[in-house]
Amino acid sequence: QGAKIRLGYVSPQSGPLAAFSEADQFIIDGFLASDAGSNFEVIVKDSQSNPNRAAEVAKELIIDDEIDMMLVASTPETTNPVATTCEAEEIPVISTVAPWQPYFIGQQGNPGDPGSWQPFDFSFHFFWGLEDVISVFTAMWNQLDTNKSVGAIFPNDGDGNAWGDPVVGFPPVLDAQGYTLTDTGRYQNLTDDFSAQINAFKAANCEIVTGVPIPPDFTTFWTQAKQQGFNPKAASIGKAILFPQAVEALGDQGHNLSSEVWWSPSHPFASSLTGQSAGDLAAGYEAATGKQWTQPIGFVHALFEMAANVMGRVEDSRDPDEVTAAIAATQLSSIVGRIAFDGAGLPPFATQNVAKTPLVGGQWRLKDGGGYDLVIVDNSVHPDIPTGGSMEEIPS
Amino acid sequence: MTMLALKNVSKSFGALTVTDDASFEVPEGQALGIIGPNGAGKSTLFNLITGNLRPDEGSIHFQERDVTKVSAMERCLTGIGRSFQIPQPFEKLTVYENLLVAATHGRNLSERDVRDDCAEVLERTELIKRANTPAGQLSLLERKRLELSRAMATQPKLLLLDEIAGGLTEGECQALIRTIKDIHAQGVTIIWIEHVLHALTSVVERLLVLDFGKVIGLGDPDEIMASKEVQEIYLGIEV
Amino acid sequence: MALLQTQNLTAHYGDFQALFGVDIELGKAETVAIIGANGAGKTTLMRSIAGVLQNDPRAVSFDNKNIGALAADEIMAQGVAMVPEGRKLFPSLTVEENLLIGTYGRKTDGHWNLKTVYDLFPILAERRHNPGTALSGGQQQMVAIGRALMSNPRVLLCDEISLGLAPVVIKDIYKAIPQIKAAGASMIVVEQDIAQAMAVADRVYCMMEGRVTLSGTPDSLSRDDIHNAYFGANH
Amino acid sequence: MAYTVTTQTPASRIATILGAILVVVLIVLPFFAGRGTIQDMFFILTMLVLAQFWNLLAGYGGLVSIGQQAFVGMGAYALFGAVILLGLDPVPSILLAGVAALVIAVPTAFFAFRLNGAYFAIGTWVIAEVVRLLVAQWKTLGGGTGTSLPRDATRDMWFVEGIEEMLGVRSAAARDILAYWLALALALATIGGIYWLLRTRRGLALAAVRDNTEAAKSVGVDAARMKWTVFLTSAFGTGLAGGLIYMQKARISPDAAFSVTDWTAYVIFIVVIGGIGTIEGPIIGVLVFFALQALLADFGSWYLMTLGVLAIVIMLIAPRGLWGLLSERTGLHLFPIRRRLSGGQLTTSEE
Amino acid sequence: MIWVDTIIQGILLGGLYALFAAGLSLVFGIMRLVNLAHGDLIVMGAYLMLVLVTLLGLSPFLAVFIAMPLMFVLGWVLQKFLLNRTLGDDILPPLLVTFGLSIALQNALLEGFSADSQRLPTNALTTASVDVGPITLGVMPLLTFASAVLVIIGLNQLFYRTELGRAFRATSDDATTASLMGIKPANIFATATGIALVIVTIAALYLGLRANFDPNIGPARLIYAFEAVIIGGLGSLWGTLLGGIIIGVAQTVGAAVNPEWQILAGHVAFLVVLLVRPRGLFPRAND
Ligand SMILES: Nc1ncnc2c1ncn2[C@@H]1O[C@H](COP(=O)(O)OP(=O)(O)OP(=O)(O)O)[C@@H](O)[C@H]1O
Ligand SMILES: Nc1ncnc2c1ncn2[C@@H]1O[C@H](COP(=O)(O)OP(=O)(O)OP(=O)(O)O)[C@@H](O)[C@H]1O
Ligand SMILES: [Mg+2]
Ligand SMILES: [Mg+2]
Repeated sequence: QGAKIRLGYVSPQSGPLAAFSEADQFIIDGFLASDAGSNFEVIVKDSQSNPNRAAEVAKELIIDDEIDMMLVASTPETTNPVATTCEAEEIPVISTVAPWQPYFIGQQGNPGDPGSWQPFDFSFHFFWGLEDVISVFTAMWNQLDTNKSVGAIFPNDGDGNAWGDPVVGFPPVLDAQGYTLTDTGRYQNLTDDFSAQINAFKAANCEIVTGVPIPPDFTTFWTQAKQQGFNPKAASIGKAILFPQAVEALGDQGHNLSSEVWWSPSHPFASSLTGQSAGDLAAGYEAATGKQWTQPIGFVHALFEMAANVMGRVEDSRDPDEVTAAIAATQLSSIVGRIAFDGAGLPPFATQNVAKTPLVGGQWRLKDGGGYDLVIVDNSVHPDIPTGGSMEEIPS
Repeated sequence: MTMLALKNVSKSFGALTVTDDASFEVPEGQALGIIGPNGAGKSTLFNLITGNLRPDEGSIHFQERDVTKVSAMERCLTGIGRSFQIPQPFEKLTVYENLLVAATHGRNLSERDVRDDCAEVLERTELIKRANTPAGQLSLLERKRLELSRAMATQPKLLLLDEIAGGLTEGECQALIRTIKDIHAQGVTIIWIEHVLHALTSVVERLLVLDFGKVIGLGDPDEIMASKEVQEIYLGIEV
Repeated sequence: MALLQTQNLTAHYGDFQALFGVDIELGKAETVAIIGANGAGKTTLMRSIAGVLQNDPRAVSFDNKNIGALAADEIMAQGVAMVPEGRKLFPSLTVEENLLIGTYGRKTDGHWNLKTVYDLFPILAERRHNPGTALSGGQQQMVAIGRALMSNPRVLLCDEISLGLAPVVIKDIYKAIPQIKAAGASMIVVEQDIAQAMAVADRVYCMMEGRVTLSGTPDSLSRDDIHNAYFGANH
Repeated sequence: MAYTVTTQTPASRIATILGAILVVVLIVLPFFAGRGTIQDMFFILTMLVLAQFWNLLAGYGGLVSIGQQAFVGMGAYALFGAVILLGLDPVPSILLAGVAALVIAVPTAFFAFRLNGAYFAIGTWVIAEVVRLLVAQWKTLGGGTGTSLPRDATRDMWFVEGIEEMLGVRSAAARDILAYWLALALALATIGGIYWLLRTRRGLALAAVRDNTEAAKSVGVDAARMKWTVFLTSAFGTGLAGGLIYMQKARISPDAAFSVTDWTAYVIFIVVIGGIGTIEGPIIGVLVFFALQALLADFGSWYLMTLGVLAIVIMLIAPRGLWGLLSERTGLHLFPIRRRLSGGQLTTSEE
Repeated sequence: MIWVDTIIQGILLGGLYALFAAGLSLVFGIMRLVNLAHGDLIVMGAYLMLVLVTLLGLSPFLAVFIAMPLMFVLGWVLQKFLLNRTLGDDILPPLLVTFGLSIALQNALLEGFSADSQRLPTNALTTASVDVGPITLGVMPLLTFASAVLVIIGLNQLFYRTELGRAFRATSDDATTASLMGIKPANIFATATGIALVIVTIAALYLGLRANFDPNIGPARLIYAFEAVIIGGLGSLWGTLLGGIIIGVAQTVGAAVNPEWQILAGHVAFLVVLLVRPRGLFPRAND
């Protein structure tokens, strides 16, 4: 076939989530320049960080641009509307950079009723899940000497509701591991005051804080916590401190904050597309843009590795059913680790649509000349990923 | 029957008392004239009667029913029609549509039912040629005529006219007088505020004099005009 | 040569034409009265002169300069102050502040200042810290006149300063006019109270329906002339 | 000779014929147009409905609301609730969406009618925020996360199978066509309904109240009831549109469904660009808005910047909108409402 | 004790909201202008200071003094050449124009600074606290509150003690009559917006020091600011402070009950106040 294979790609290039998409252009350029990439045409659409818009552009890609497959990345606010649209349109879609629970459960009609949950026919997702982040976080906390009292700030959004979910979220696991959890309830994003939470954490004598706030909210929380004399030994936070700029915004107060690490230059994986190592890819990005590497780089790259790999295994890229079958049969060693929809580490309902990638824990360390480095401090679940140090307490 | 009765009505704007303990009655079918210097509170009295303003004290009775708390809209429906001293046309509507609003809503009828009535009113007030002109484009005199026409279109039992004769030529004035006499002859009760005294006195049967919100005279027009008080305050304009 | 003059002045409110080619003149140290029925266009004329309404740039001249194109504040700065119809005090300002604001656009060392205005209307000194709107109508009118005087205008436009006031109060206010004249201002006085107007004016214009229908000195106009011009009867 | 009243003009007669042809073309559009066109048309039609109702509210009723997203969101959530929790079919649930919007419109009006002008505008905005925050606590419908329509419900939707067979298309396309036809019906009913309203004596009363409220009351117009009628009607219609829009999107979240930008700000933009206080204005406005989006949306923030600047420029140079500009120049009205009296003494010299 | 703490934290938060609202209150009070871009202007002020801080290596507390005159000029120009043309009885033109301004500004910032969240450089002061009995209060929130009070006092002095303030009030009462006093309403309005943007700069300082900002956070703050202004009553600056405090306290008390109700409680407080007093707590006599 002479015509190129058409990929649609939706990501939040503008709006509050834009930091996730900073490396998009770099990666797509690299993909198209690669051998496999030369068979593809990539049509990129901006969700403007708006779920409405994400669904709209997904439809445009399917209907006007007649794409063969959809790729989508970054937060349930982007992946879910796009995946739902593709599912309805019967177009294969691969998504990433959203924990699988908010992705999977968030697309169910009634998230509160597991009995009603159904697998998807055309939607596939690779990333880690809450169970991974919980085990990484607890492993990090276990390195410290604490009273095992945890305070949680979970917002009322896709991630927060999943993390705080009494069934699939943090509460049952922490309970099982002997932690006591103080969860005051789901606050709205862009809240200006966290005194209520801080008071509750102080009252419960929490030495650990966790949560998945958006960056401005975490800054507000953390600054107020310091102001009001609340000094936990560990703060393991998802989402808010993913990006170095967000940590730098905390001034000196970001030292030893910990976070989940999905990808880093020291991950011992290589690209199936270019053969580059993780370190090479990150270095290439830093050289090309002058910016510090960020975690989504690896996953967005892996998304295009997936596309190349899947399409390499199909006869007719325009046949959604064949493409879907090829995705389901993927066995790929990618720059983020192995991707296979074999149900490893997943509950039965999710095995069909989700593949898990490794997760480790890291801490932000203040560099001498200013700025922060992300140091991997826990690899208990994935020992193949090297650590750069061990967990330290936050200086109070 | 008493068409309208005011009992001890007072109204102030801040420190300024504009209507001061006014009481009077208008029997059905009568034409009453109101005179008084500028700012005496004549127009305010109309606003109180029509419900565009609420009195601070006292009560207003229409056809022996207390309407003090009744809204302007409902008072119109029960039969009070008015013209505004400063013409208040619906500027974007045509002259005919201005009347149509009044006739359909004021009488609660369909457009079809009132079409000929509206046209007839326009004929009587000599606005018919301007029927399809937006009211915003009318001259002042035409606006005043529109005020009268629109009030007539609601077919009121009590018609309140606020200075509609100012600035007319003698001929126009006579025509206006004829029109008002006509309406009066049909049994409509009329209250007319006017500075053009000869026009007023040729129609009304009684005259009320207002000064500083107070009723200072009420009775036969000739007697009132001859009274010393009225000579003093009102005809102060005499050179 | 006239100090202030209008030539073929027209004015519109949207589609509605309120003035049709009005010509009036005001000489130095002269007082002119403008009379006419409600809606004749007197206020519109004042507003056009004061620059509140836009007009033909050449329609108004003051001191031999065209001021028709100037904005109200610029005209005021040239020395034309207005006492607007309905007094229009600033409710958020006290009596004294209302007076002081009169000098905003024109600060001069003329006869009029806070002290001389209080001398003219002593009652205002007593009420100086009250909000302007808490005064009686006559007192409010005094504030409005005082406010206009504060800038020591060369021309003072007074729009119906007797409106809605009791005869005794009107008398009080009109008592101030000779003093204002004596301090050097020329005046245009709009009045419906013909007797008052005639008493203070050097010349009278009578308006009807947006046009000047009659003009002359008070002595030269008969009662009938005025009546006709005023009410428009017997054309 | 007796008097007669007409509203038709030669231009409007031509417009009626062209309009009828256009309607027929729109109805049969799915038989020959691609899915892209159908979806674009769905977007245009639903935005048009929202714009017409906001125009009814602000342009005719003088009620400048910036809280219409409350009704879009409420309608949408009612539809999802009816489908997911009650197991109803999505198509009839659209009616429930309208009813739900109506239900919250009543207390909203009680509150907001105490306020005027800018206070009214901000009051409605805050109320919409409150509704959004409350809905975000509705855990069974996904809370702040949002939720999707169950696939079974959308696949087995009324009429879908029929359309599949009739047009020989896949189910996804059939759903689009169904949504399009519903949107077309809603848009036609909206425009027809508003036009009808304006041609009744209530429409006259609306115009009168807008011109001069005090005078309108004095000739017997019930201004308060007009306000209620307009507010409730537009809430109902906005709710229907909200239900329909989210039936087609099949996915909802509070932030999306109660977005002040998407459902009110853009709608205001459409109405004002096109020309407020006319039926034609929103039609022109929505076409301009769509064209802009189609041309510029790929430029991300530049698109939105352009939109912002355009809003400013249009407001300054043509405050009555594009249609206002056009009809001022040409006197053209596609939906004439002016009643012209003729006959009688007018026959001799029609002015 | 927790309740006392909750209420005090709410009052301090109210100071921040009052600071957000003070400029809006000025503009809304003087010319009834509903400025939907106010929140974005605050964000822009924060970026301006960020640029100054990065380029000149200044402390934010110094940068604010350089930013103020720049913002004043911006406000003056904006009002004189754009917003003045939208004033009138109809509230739609200002709504649409400031909405256009809001999205244009947001996206221009996005183009210029990307969506990364930023923060003004912090120092020890940011997290410093003082103990008042059993309650620990942040120095920064106290400073914010104090600034809000100072801004309100300053504005009141300006309004009631200066000729300019008289002109503000007069123009606000009746622009036409004010022009008869030699006042140029267009310039008075421009000056008012200039001053409003000076206050916006102060608000931006605390916004930028307190937490992260990015080009999109303006509108979320705008609604609180409007609420504070309306609760307080049109034109009442102390009312605006009180309005901010009411919303702040409602939020912290709501959050203490359950964080789910935090923001809702602020809005509900607003609605309740308006239900009882549709013109706010301290309305002007003549509106
Ligand atoms: N809404 C209002 N607010 C404050 N004052 C008012 C109001 N309406 C009228 N007034 C004042 O009340 C007084 C009486 O006004 P009104 O219009 O009733 O007088 P009038 O007798 O009709 O005078 P005219 O002959 O000039 O029409 C005037 O001083 C006027 O300024
Ligand atoms: N703002 C306005 N908009 C529309 N028409 C107006 C406006 N102001 C005045 N008019 C009209 O212009 C005409 C002249 O009014 P103007 O106020 O100049 O009269 P006047 O002689 O001062 O009357 P009065 O004695 O009542 O003060 C009137 O018909 C009036 O209705
Ligand atoms: Mg009157
Ligand atoms: Mg006048």
